[in-house]
Amino acid sequence: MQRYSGFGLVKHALSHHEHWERQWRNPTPKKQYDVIIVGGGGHGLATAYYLAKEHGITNVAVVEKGWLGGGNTARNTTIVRSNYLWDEAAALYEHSMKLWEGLSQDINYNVMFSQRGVLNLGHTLQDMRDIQRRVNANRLNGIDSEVLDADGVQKIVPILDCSKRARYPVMGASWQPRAGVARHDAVAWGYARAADALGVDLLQNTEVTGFKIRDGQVYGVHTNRGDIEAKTIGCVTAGNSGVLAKMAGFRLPLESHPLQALVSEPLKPILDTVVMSNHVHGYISQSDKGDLVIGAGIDGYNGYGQRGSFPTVEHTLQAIVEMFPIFSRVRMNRQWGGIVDTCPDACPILSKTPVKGLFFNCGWGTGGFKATPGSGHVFAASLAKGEMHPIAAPFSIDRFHSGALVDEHGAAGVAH
Amino acid sequence: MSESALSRVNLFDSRADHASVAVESPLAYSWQRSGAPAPSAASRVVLREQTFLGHLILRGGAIVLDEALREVLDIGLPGRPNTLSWDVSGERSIQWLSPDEWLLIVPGGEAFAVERRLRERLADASFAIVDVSGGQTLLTLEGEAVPELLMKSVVYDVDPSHFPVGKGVNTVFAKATVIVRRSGETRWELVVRRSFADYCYRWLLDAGEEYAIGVER
Amino acid sequence: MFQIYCPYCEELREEEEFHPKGQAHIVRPANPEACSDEEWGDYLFFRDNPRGIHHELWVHAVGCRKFFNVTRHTVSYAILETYKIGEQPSVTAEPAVSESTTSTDDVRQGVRA
Amino acid sequence: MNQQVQRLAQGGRIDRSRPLDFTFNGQTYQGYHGDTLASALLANGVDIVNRSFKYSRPRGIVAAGAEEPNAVVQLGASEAAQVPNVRATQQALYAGLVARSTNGWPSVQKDLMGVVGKVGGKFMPPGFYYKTFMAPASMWMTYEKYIRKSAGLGRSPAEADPDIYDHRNGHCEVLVIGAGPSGLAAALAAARSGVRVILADEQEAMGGSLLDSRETLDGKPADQWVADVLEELSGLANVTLLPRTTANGYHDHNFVTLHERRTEHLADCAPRTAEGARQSRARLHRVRAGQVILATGAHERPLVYAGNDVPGNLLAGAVSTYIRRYGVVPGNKLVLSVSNDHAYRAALDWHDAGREVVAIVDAREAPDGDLVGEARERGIRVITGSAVIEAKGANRVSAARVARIDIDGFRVAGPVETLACDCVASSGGYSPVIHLASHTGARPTWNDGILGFVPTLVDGVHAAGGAHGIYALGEVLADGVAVGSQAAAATGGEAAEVALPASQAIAESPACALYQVPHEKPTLRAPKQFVDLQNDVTAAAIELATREGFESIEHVKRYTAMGFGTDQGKLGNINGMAIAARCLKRTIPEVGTTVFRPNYTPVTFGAIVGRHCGELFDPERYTALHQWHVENGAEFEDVGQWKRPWYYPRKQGGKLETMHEAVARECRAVREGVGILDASTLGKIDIQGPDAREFLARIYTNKWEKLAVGKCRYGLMCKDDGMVTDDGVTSCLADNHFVMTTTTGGAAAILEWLELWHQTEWPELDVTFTSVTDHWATMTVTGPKSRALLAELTDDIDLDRESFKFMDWREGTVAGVPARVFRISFTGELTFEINVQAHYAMHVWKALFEHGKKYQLTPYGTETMHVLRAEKGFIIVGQDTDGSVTPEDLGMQWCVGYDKPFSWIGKRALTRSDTARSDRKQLVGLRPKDPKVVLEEGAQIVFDPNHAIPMPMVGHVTSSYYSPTLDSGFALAVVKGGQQRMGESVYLPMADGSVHEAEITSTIFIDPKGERQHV
Repeated sequence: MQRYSGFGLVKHALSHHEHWERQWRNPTPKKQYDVIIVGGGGHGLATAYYLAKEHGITNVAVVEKGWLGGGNTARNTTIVRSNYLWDEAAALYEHSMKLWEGLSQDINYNVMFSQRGVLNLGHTLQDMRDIQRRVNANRLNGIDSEVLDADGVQKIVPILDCSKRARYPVMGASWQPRAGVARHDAVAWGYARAADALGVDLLQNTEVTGFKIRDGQVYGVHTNRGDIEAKTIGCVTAGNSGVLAKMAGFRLPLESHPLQALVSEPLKPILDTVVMSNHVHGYISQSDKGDLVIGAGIDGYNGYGQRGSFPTVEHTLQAIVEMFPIFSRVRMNRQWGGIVDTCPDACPILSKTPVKGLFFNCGWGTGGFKATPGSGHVFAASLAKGEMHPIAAPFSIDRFHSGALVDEHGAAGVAH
Repeated sequence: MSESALSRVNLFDSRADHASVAVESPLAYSWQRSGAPAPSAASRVVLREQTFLGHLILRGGAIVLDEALREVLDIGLPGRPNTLSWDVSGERSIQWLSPDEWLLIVPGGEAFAVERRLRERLADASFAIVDVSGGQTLLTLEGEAVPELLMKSVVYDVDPSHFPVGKGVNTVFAKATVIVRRSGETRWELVVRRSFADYCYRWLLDAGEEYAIGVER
Repeated sequence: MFQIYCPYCEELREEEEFHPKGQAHIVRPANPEACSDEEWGDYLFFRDNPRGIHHELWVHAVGCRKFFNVTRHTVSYAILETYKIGEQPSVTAEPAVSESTTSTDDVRQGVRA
Repeated sequence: MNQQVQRLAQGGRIDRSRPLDFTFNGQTYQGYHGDTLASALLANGVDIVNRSFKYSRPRGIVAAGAEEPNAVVQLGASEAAQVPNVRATQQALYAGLVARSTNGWPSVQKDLMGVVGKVGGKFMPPGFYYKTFMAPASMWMTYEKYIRKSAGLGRSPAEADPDIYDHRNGHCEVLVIGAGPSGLAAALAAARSGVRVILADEQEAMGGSLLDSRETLDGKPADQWVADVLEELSGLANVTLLPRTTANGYHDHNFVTLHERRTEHLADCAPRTAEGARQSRARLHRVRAGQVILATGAHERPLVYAGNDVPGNLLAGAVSTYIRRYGVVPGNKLVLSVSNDHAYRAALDWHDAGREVVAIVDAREAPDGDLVGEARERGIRVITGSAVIEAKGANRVSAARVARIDIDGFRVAGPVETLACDCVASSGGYSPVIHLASHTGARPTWNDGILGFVPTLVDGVHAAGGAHGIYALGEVLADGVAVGSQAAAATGGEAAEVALPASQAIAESPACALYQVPHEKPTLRAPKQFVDLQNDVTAAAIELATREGFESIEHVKRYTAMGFGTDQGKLGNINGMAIAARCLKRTIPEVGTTVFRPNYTPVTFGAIVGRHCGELFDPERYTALHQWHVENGAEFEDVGQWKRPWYYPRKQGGKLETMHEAVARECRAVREGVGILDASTLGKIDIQGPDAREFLARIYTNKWEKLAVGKCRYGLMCKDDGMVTDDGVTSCLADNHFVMTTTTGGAAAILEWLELWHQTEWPELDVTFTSVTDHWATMTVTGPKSRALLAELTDDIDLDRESFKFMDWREGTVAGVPARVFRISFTGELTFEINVQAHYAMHVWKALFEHGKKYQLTPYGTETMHVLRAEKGFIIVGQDTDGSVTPEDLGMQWCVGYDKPFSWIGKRALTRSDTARSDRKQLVGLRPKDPKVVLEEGAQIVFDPNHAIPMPMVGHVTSSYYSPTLDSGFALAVVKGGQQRMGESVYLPMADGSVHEAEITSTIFIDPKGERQHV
C-alpha cells in the first residue's frame, strides 16, 4: 500500500500526480474464501478490515452489488456520538467511539473525524428528566457527557434561539464533547483501501442472488458473477437485509423506511457543533465545506425508493428555523433519502441466525454511521470465533421472542 | 319506545341557562389577546363566530339514522361522503363525517331536546349520540377571497369549481384539524375544536391580512 | 408526497391526512395463551419487508378516522389499490401462496382484519 | 458612476428610460429596468465577479440562467436582509441593490488567496485531505480550523429575517413547467380544453428561448407570439400564470413544489402593499397536479479546454441572450468554439451588434447548415476540424489558442494558431433539463441522436420540446400542443383546436460529440481544464480519480466533489461523465448517470417553513380557563401542545416566590385546606354501546364487568408487548355508556388505539368512541375543605360521604351549571372533580373562587399535582414508565385481571421469559438518608458506589420532590428486584462526585391506608 502523508503529496505533485496507485484492486472473484461479507458499505468493509487485521483472516471477499460505500454510508448526516442510554447500547457505541478516535492513523486515511461536540436539546421537563437519566448513565458507563442549562447551551451555540419567546424554549441539553462528525465517504474508502492492502477481495457490481445451504449450514452464495463458496458468511446489507434473510429462509424483525436529509448552500463557518433536538425535531451541523447538514425523523411507511415525503422536509426546516431564526434566508440546496432498516426497539441486530455459519449485522436504523468501526470490530470478532462477541451478544434476534429488548426509543433522544 | 333503551345511556343536558350564567365562547380569550379588526370596504374576507350552537355527533347505520332525522328534524342524511344538507330554514345541518358518523348542528339550546327525540325515535337500534357543543365552534368566512385564504391553510382542494356548495370535509388546517364546509356561493364554514380555536383564529388573521380580513363580533 | 384514495371517503386525499400503521392483515392470535414465546414474538415484531408490492394498514386520521388497507410498491411508491378492512387485496406480489418458505407459524393463518 | 460601456444603443427587452443604480463590491453602477444583476455587471464591463472556491482563481459570468456557477453573490443592504449565494443571472436588478462577491480578500481584484491557489493548487488534487493532516493525530482539529476558514460561499445573516413567507396548496389538472415555446403551446392547448392549468416559469418574463430568438413566428418576431399567447392565457379563469416561479422538486404522485419569488425583484426586504399589508417575500406552491408537463428546455454544455475559467469565457447561448435580451455585448472580439450549428447564433448576434467575430472554430470537418452558410456569407472566418484548445489571459481572456484536433484519438492534430480576442464562447451541445423527471428515481437514458440524456417518465408526467431533445422551433411548438392536448384529455378536458404559428425550417448539419478538448500536453500536465467551475473540479482531477480506482461515476463525483455545488452540475456533469468514460474506456451510458435530487435550484428555508414559525410554529392548545391562569400569574408547562399552569408564584413581600416556595404553599393548601387544579387537558372519550363493557375489559388490564352505574374505576392499559402505555379513570355513566379519561399527552393516540382494535380486530363489538376532551372542562377541587366549599355551590348533589362515596360520580348543578362531579382523587385528599360544558367553565371557576375565599382556595399547577400524587405513589405514565415497564414492574398486580376470560391486550407478553423475570426493575419509593436532599430525577442507582467505572447500574429515579408534608425529599424509582429489597440502602453517585444514600421504601409516603380521600 502506498503510504499517504503530506510529504508524499508534495512528491506526487512534483511529478504531476502521475504515480498515484489505485486505492484498491478490482479482482476477479475466487471460487472459495474463508469468509464472505455480503455488503460493501462502511460496516461490511470495516468487518473485512478487522477480520484481516485483528484475526489474520485475509482470504475474505466483500461482495457488493453496486459501488463501495454506496448505501447509507453515502447518504447519512455523518454524526458520531456514543451517549446512548442503555448499558448494552452504550457499550457498543462507546467501543465504536474509541476506535473512531484513532481511525485515521490506523487505516492511514484521513476520515476527518472532527470532535466538535454534540448537544441534545431539552425543551420540556420530561426532556430534561430523560437527559439527566441518560447523562448519569453515560457518566457511570465511562462516557463523557454532561447536563447543561439554557445558559450553558447559549454559550456553546450563540446563534441558537435560547429565548423564552420560542414555542418550546430551550431548557437545557446534554453535551458530549467527544462526539462530532466525520467525512462519510472517506470512512468507506479508507476501510476499503486498508482491507484491500491486507488481501481482502473487494468485489463490486457483484450481486448475491441466493445462498447455498446444506443441512442447515451455509457454504456459499450465488451471485451474478457465479457461485462463491465460504462456510462463514456475514450479511451487512442494511435496508436489504430482509430481502437476503428471505433468500436464506427466515424472517427478521426489520422494516426499511426512508430517512431524509438535506443540505443548504455552502456558507461561511457559523455553527461549530452538532445540535440535535428530539422535541422540536431536527438536527444540524455544518460541514467543512460550509453546508448546513440537516436531518430529521424517518417516514412512517416502508420504502426502498431513497426518497420520502415532502412534509417531513417541511417539518425539519420548521424546526431548524425555530431554533435558528437567522437561517430563514439561507437556502436549501439538495435533499435526499436513505433506506434505514429499523428494529422495533431502535437497536441493531448482531446475531447468529437459524442457518449455521450465516451471521447478520443489520437493523441499525438511524444509528449506523456512528457505529461503523465498532460494528465492524465486534462483528469481525464474532465471525472469526463463531460466537458473538460479548458486546454484540445482547443484540441477538432472540430478544424479540424473550422480550429482552434494548429500547432506545424512549430516552436516547433523536437516534442519530 | 322503551324507557329501558334510554336508561342504558346517560342522557344529560349540560347546557346551562344563558340568562343567569356567564358564558364564554372558545374565542373569548382570542378577542382579548389578538383583537378583532373591523371589516372595511376593502375586506375581501369577513369572519364571524357562530357561538353556542348545538353540535351533536351521530353514530350508527345510515338507514335508521336517516329515517329518524327526517322524522325529528325533517332533514335527510346527506347521501354522499363529504357532503352536508340543511333543513329548509338553513339553521340545522347534517354532515357526513365517516360511513357511520355524522355531525348535526342545530341552534343553541336545541341540542338536548333533539338528542332526546332522536333517542326516543331510535330506541333499540344500534347508534350513539354524543353532545360535543362545548368542544367546538363554528366560524363563517364570507367574501370572494375565502378560497384563496383557505388555499393558504388547508391541503384539500378548495377551488370553488371543485368544492361545490354543500361539500364538507374534515382536513388538515395549518397544524390543526378542522371541518371545512361551503354553505353558499361566497360563504364558507369552519368547525374548529375549542382548544385549537385560538391557534386557528391567529392563523386566519395572519393569512387574511393580504385580503384585509375583518371580524364581525 | 402520496395521494391516497380513501375507500370510505371515496376520493383521493393528501398524505398529510393519513398515518401509516404498518403491515396489513396482521391478526392477533385467537388464543394468545396457546402461543409459544416465539409465536408471540413473531406476532408482535416480525413483519414482511418486501422490496416491491406490500400491503399496509393506514388510517385516515384527519378525515373519516377509518382504517383501511393499501397495496403499494415500496420502490416506485405507486399505490396499486386501497381496500376496506375485511377485504382482500386484488393485487399481490406472488400467487397468494405463503411469502416465506420458512413460515411455520399457524399464528398468522386466516387473514381477517 | 461608471459607464455602461458594453451596452448597445438599442435592442433588448430592457427599459432604457428607467435607469437603476446599484452597488457591487462597494462601487456604484447603473443598469436598467429589465436587467438582471449579471447583465448589468456585464454592461458595465465588470469582468471578475468572484474568486473560485478552492484555487481562488478570478471568475466571470459564464451563463445567463440557472446554470451559472460563478456569479454567486452576497445580496442585501442591511444585516437582516442578507441573502447568501444569489445567482446574479437570476436576480432582477432593482434600485439600490447591494451585492458583493462571496470570496476574495481583500478584494476579488487583488485576492491574496489567489497566490495560495496558484502555488498550492498543485498540491490540492482531489481527495488531498484524505491523504494528509493525519500526523500527529492531536493536530487534526487545528488543521481543520484552517480548512474550515476557507469553507463556504456567502454568509448567513446574523439577524432574524424581517420577512414572512407563505404556502399555497394548489390543485390543477395540468401543471406546465416552463413557459418557453413548448410550455406555452402545451399550456394553451390544455387551457383551451377547459381544465385547470398552472403555468410556472423561473424567469422574470415568460417566453423562454423565444425572448431572444432570431426566428419569427407567423412572420413576426417570436416574442410577439409569446405576448399573444400570454394575453389569452391571462384572460382565462382556469389558468394560473406564475412567473418568477421555479419548480424545484417533483415528489410522488404528481406533487410538485414551486418556489415563487414574489418580491425579490423589487427589494431585499418585501415591501408592504399599497394598503399597508405585509406580503410574503416568497411563496411555496404545493401543487398536486393530475398531469405534469416538463417543458424545461435544455442547458447548453460548454466545451472543456485549458483556461476555460478565465473571465471572458462564456456559453455561446449566453452571449446571444445578453445581446438580444439585454442589449449587452460581453466583449469586443469573439472567438466561438462549437460542435454544432445552433451555437452559430452567438456569432451572428455578435456580428449584428457591430462587434468583431474573430473566428468560428468548429470541431466538425464539413459543417454546412443554414446558419453556417449565413456566417460564411457575412465573411466570418470559419475554421473547421478544430477547436479552441486553450484560452489565455489572467483577469480577462486575451487570446484563444486554436488547433486542429483528432477527437477520436483525443489529441491535437495540427499546429496551434493564437487568435487575439477578449471573449471565447463555446458550445458542446445541449443537455435536456431532466432534473425533475429524475427526482422520481427513474434513471434517464442516453440518446446518441441528440448527444444527451432524455428523461424516463413515470405515469402522468410528460416532457415537451427541449426537455426531451426536440430542438427545432416548429417541432417544439407542435410537440407542446400535442402533449398539452394529451395531458388535458387524460384529465377530462375537451379536445380544443390550437393552430400552430408558421415557423421557418432551418437546415442543420449534425453535431459532433465533443466534451473535453485535447491539449498539446496530457491532461495531468496541461493547464487546468475546468469541468465544474464552482467546485474547481478539473479534467485532470477526474482522470486522477479514475486512476486511483474510483470507477463508478458516483465515486468519481464524490471523490472530486463534481456536481456538489449550488449549480448541482448543470454545466459540468455530462462533461465530467464523458471524461470519466474516456479514462475508463467506456461509453457515457456505460458510465451511467447520476440521479438528480431536489432542489432544481436552491430554495429559501423560509419559503419551505412558510408561516409555521414563531408564534405559529406549533398550535398552543388552551383550556377554557386559560385567560384566568394568565391573569393570575401562572407559569406554564408545555404538555404535548397544551399550555398547562405549572405553578402560580405569588408576590410575597414585593418578591415573586420561587417555584419551590410556590409549590410548598400550594401543597400545604391542598393537604390542609382546599386547592383547585384545571384538569381539562386530560383526554376524555365517550364510549357507548352494548359491548362497551366487554371492550373495556379487553383493552384494560383490570376487570370491568362489575362496575356499577354511578361508579368510577382506575384502569391501566398496555400494548400487546405487555408494557404500560396509558392509564386513567373510566366511569360507568349507564349500562351501555362510559366515559374514559386518558393522560393529557395520550388522548389522541388512545382514541386511535381504541378505534384500531375495534375496526380491525373486533368489529363485531357494538361500541362507539367519541372524543369529548374539548366539550368538558374539568376542575379538580381537592383538600379536606373541598366538601364544604362545594356544598356552597350545589344544592342538588348530596355530598354526604355515605351517599356520595369515593369512586362515585353524581350529576347535578354547580354554580347554576349542569355538572358531572366525580369523587376520584389524584392527590390522596378528599376530591371532587367537577365537569361542566367548557363554555361555562370560567363561570364555575370564578364562582368557586368567590366562595373559596374563606377557605383560602388555592390554585395549583402541574408541579404541585406531581408532588401530591407522588406522595401517594400514583404513577405518571411517561415519567415513571418509559415503554419498558409492565404493570407488575409497577407493583400494580392489584390492577391486573389475571383470570379475565378474554386474553386482554398485553397479558400474553407478561409471561415471556424475560418479562417474567423476578429481578426486573421495579417501582419503589426512595427516602434519601439526608432529608434535605432532593434526589435528581434521572439519577442512576447503584448497589456499590465504590465499583470501578463502568459501574453496574440497577435503576434510576423517575420522580423526585421535596415534600412539605414530610419536610423531606422523597422519590419514586425503579430498582432491580426492588420490591424484594424494602429497607435496603442504595446509592446515587452524582456528577459532582457526591454520593447520596437512600432507603428503598413503599411507594406510598403519606396516608398509606388511604383514609384521607375517604373522609
